[in-house]
Amino acid sequence: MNSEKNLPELPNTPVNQRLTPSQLVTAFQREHPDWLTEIVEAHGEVTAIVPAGHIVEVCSELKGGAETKFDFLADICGADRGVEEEPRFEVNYHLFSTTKHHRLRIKVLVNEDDAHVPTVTGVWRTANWHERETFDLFGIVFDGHPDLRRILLPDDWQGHALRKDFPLRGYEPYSLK
Amino acid sequence: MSSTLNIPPQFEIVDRPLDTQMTISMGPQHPSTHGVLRLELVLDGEMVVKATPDIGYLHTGMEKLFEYKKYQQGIVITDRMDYLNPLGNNLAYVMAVEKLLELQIPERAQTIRVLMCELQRIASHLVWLGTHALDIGAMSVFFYCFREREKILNLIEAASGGRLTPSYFRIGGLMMDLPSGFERRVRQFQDAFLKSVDEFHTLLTGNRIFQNRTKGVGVITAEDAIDWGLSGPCLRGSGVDLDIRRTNPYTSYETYDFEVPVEQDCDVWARYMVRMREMKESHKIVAQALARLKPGPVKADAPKVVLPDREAMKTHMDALIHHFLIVAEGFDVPAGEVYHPIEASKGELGVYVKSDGGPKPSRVHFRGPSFVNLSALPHMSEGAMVADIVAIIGSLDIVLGEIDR
Amino acid sequence: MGLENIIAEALPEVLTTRLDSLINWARKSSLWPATFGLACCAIEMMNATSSRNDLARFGSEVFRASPRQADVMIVSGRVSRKMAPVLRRIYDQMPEPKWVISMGACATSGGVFDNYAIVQGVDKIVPVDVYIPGCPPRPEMLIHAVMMLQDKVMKESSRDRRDVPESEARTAMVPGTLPITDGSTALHNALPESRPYSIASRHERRRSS
Amino acid sequence: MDWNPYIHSGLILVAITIAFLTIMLLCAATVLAERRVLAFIQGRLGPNRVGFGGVLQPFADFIKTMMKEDLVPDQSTRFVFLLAPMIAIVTAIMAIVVYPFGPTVTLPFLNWTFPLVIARFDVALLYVLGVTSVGVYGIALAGWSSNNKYSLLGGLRSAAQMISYELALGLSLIGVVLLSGTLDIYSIVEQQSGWYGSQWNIIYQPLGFILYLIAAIAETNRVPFDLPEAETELVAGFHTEYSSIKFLLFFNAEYINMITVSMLATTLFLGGWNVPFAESLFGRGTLLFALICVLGFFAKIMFFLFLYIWLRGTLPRFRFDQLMDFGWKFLLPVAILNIVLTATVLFFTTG
Repeated sequence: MNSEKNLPELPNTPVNQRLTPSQLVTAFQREHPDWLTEIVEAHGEVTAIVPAGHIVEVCSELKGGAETKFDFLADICGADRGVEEEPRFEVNYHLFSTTKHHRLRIKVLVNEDDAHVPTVTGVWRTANWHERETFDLFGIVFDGHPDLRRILLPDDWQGHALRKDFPLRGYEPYSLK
Repeated sequence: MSSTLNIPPQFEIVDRPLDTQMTISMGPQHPSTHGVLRLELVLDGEMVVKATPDIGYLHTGMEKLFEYKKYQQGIVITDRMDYLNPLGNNLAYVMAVEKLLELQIPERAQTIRVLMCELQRIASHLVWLGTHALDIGAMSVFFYCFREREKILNLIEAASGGRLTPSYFRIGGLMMDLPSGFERRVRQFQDAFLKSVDEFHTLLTGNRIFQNRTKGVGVITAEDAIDWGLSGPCLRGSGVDLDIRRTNPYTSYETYDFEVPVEQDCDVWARYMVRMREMKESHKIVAQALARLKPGPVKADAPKVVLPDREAMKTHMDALIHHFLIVAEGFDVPAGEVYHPIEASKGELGVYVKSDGGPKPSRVHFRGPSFVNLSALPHMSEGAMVADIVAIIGSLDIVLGEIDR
Repeated sequence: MGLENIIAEALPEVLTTRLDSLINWARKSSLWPATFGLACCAIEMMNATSSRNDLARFGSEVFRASPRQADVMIVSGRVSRKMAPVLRRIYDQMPEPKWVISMGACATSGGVFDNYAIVQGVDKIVPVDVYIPGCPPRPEMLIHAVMMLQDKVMKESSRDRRDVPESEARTAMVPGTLPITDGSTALHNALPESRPYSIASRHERRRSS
Repeated sequence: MDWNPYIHSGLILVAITIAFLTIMLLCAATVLAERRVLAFIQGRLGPNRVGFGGVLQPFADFIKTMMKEDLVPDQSTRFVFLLAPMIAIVTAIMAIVVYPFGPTVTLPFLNWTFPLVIARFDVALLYVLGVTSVGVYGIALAGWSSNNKYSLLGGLRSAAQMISYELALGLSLIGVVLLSGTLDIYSIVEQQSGWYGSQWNIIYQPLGFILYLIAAIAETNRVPFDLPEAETELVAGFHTEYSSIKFLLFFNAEYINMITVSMLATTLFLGGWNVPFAESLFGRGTLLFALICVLGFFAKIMFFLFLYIWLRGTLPRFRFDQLMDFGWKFLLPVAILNIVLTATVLFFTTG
């Protein structure tokens, strides 16, 4: 968590000379080469791909860092890349800094067989419902989540609705039992 | 006699003398949960020990539906999400797709977008004010708010043809240009509106009972608010000066002169004041947008994406072909993913669109501000009373269509 | 079972059409809706009571929060599968005579949301008297629907309308009574086997054929 | 044979019937007026389709509600569930017998002289307070017996609220009692008849009047003190599970209570049936005078009822603890202060 030590070459800069997210992430990757596997830039947005095991460290480091200061978790959303794809699922964390006003997307790729990601509810409490939603719709399990259960669909629902192999109209038409 | 009946567990009489707690299920059909929100309240007398929101009673499967619709068909679905701020939803979605397509929007279209969005923001806040006041018990404010809102709905209807579900913004511009005489009608509304805001202030702001009901209720500090991911007026009510129209400007908001209202009290009252002031700021922005409306195109110059005018279709063969292709097959969007946040009336409305190169998106996700704001309810309602819960829910300005999607 | 059923049973020959029309007149003149706002249409339903449209003129502005005192249920908006049992429960709680207005395309047929989450038409759950098209219908259309329902009420006769007392009505409890789910179902279905793509739902098969 | 006792009893029966019908009609009128006046405040029209200008609306509501299915939930305590609305309505109606709605009249030709009051007795004020406070049993029992949590909360709120405000209500009336030296409501009204209304107790007891007004609104569970049935919090409060006739009884009891407290306010503070100038214009004891006085009495009641509706259209609702604070920490001390002041002034003026 000692951000001064982590990023010595990035002193506080005036507003107009603020580092862009891509520079920040590049510096971050220099610090922790095994935490970020890839950095993608497209449409003016930066995506950092993080192995599932390191997501909590990366998030808390990015949240605490003096330059990064990603203290606001805007969103977590899952995505299904297709039934045959490997790894099949991705979890996107959209970070935002309320002081520096920059944004970053962190992407975690998980396999279908091992759809487990450590929870970041310890870093941001707002992750609670986002992770529940992702679990509900994709079946990605967030390890260590305090209250992981379905949020949108009924408790006795079968399957995970937003997976690509879940038919749009469900398995059964509705009938009152 | 009662032993033969199948008594639900929550009705069993608890024998423990010290256990004074009672669990009550508030909703999903309840007059003041703003739709079909359900709360599990653990009560100790009138005090709330724990409040657990239970959502999903309006889950519509919208995000799944997006994957089966072409890009331009998705706009219709966004209307039904936050049905108090449909133009904001339209804007967030079309801008995300435009970002993927890297389209340039003409200036007039941008100005009209700002104009309509700010009108819609006022309308959304009016519904919030009416229902919030109704929850607290002031009945007439509700009707006054709806009376004012009706005027905005008429404006939106004049422009788009729909009152509640306009689908006015299209990928690459607008559905069509504003009708003639629109500016005059907006000005008429503008002239009368400030007076009615003052009326609301007279009815509520100066009222001692209203102040007692709202001040010091539902407190969330700035630090907690950021941690819980609150956004929009709820965050600004906690003293955080954050408005995406300022921090990450879109549709040329950076060129408009407006204030971002911030209140330091962190309670229901602060959120109330922020929204009341925001209505006046939106009023200001509408005036500026009106002043800079200049004639010009309202659709981007991208014939493969934007539907051609009726006139061109009848006179140009290629326009007809484009029209046919766009309607029948849609248009391909280059592969990639974007997250586009806008400042909707309730907070940060983010749209995540992922394309795999085809005419249908691979994944569309909406970060509904109400969803996140509501998740902080258990934190805010610690030590509140039953009546406070109602006030807090009202101050969060939730819309279940957006929460459950 | 209302008072008029008791009268009808005790004195079948005394019950004239005049009494019928008096009762029907009373019923049509004060159709109290149950507050059952679901989605977008609920906003237009609220708008129907507001100054411009004023449903109160027909004596129908008394939105009763408790279904025990309501006469007509306005299903305003899409009914999700999670909400459907609740909706049925509220309907059961309403005392006879009761009517249902299905407001909007979603309540009537599922509307644009033809997917896994939405019940394709509220008439699968409760009997519907008046359907309103539109997405969402304008408040005027709701008022028109109320007037149509009034016409329908006027044509009823308590001789035909023998409302059977339903036991559900007495056992179904008013809101505040749904089972508590807090934490009880955590992770019990964490990773169910995902079914193969080829199984189309019955629903889908019907549509394609 | 002396027929007078029989005639007297017969007259009382007639009077009771007339009073009952009047109160029911007044109740219906209040229901309609509430909806119309609220609509007027909110820029709407209100019910106007049923009968001419909507005058038949309350009757339609009445018949419709009577003809609805009468549900008794299986898990309720049946006997108490049925008893509760009866307690509410009976206590509400019982209170009206002691109010004089006109002066003593002498029927021409027959030469019968009788006061326009159903029952006149010494402790009428105590009787009113006693009977109305029994009304809380109806609400509390309804809340408990329904076996519904919202009802229970509503019943509890109601019990606490009624008990707290009963105290302030009673104390706010003591000033008037000290002034007039009697508990007989008829005598209190008689004492207020005089020159152009200058004898009305409101002039000597302005503080008491305001206190009474606030406490009375709380006693009848009206906005801003309508916590027992706070629609946006407790669905329908204590009558959540009630349908059909039983709901109607609760509904009527609320409106009759409103009329009762308006009558009490009128008789104790606004001179009852006394109308300024009426005596000097028409002469005491004539039929015309009596008619004017009765009309004046009802006009004053209407004024209070309008005040109720107006408040409902304007004010938000209190929170429960604020309600209690207001009752115990403001109304009660001020009411005691009012008594002390009145007593002191009386001590020095009357010697």
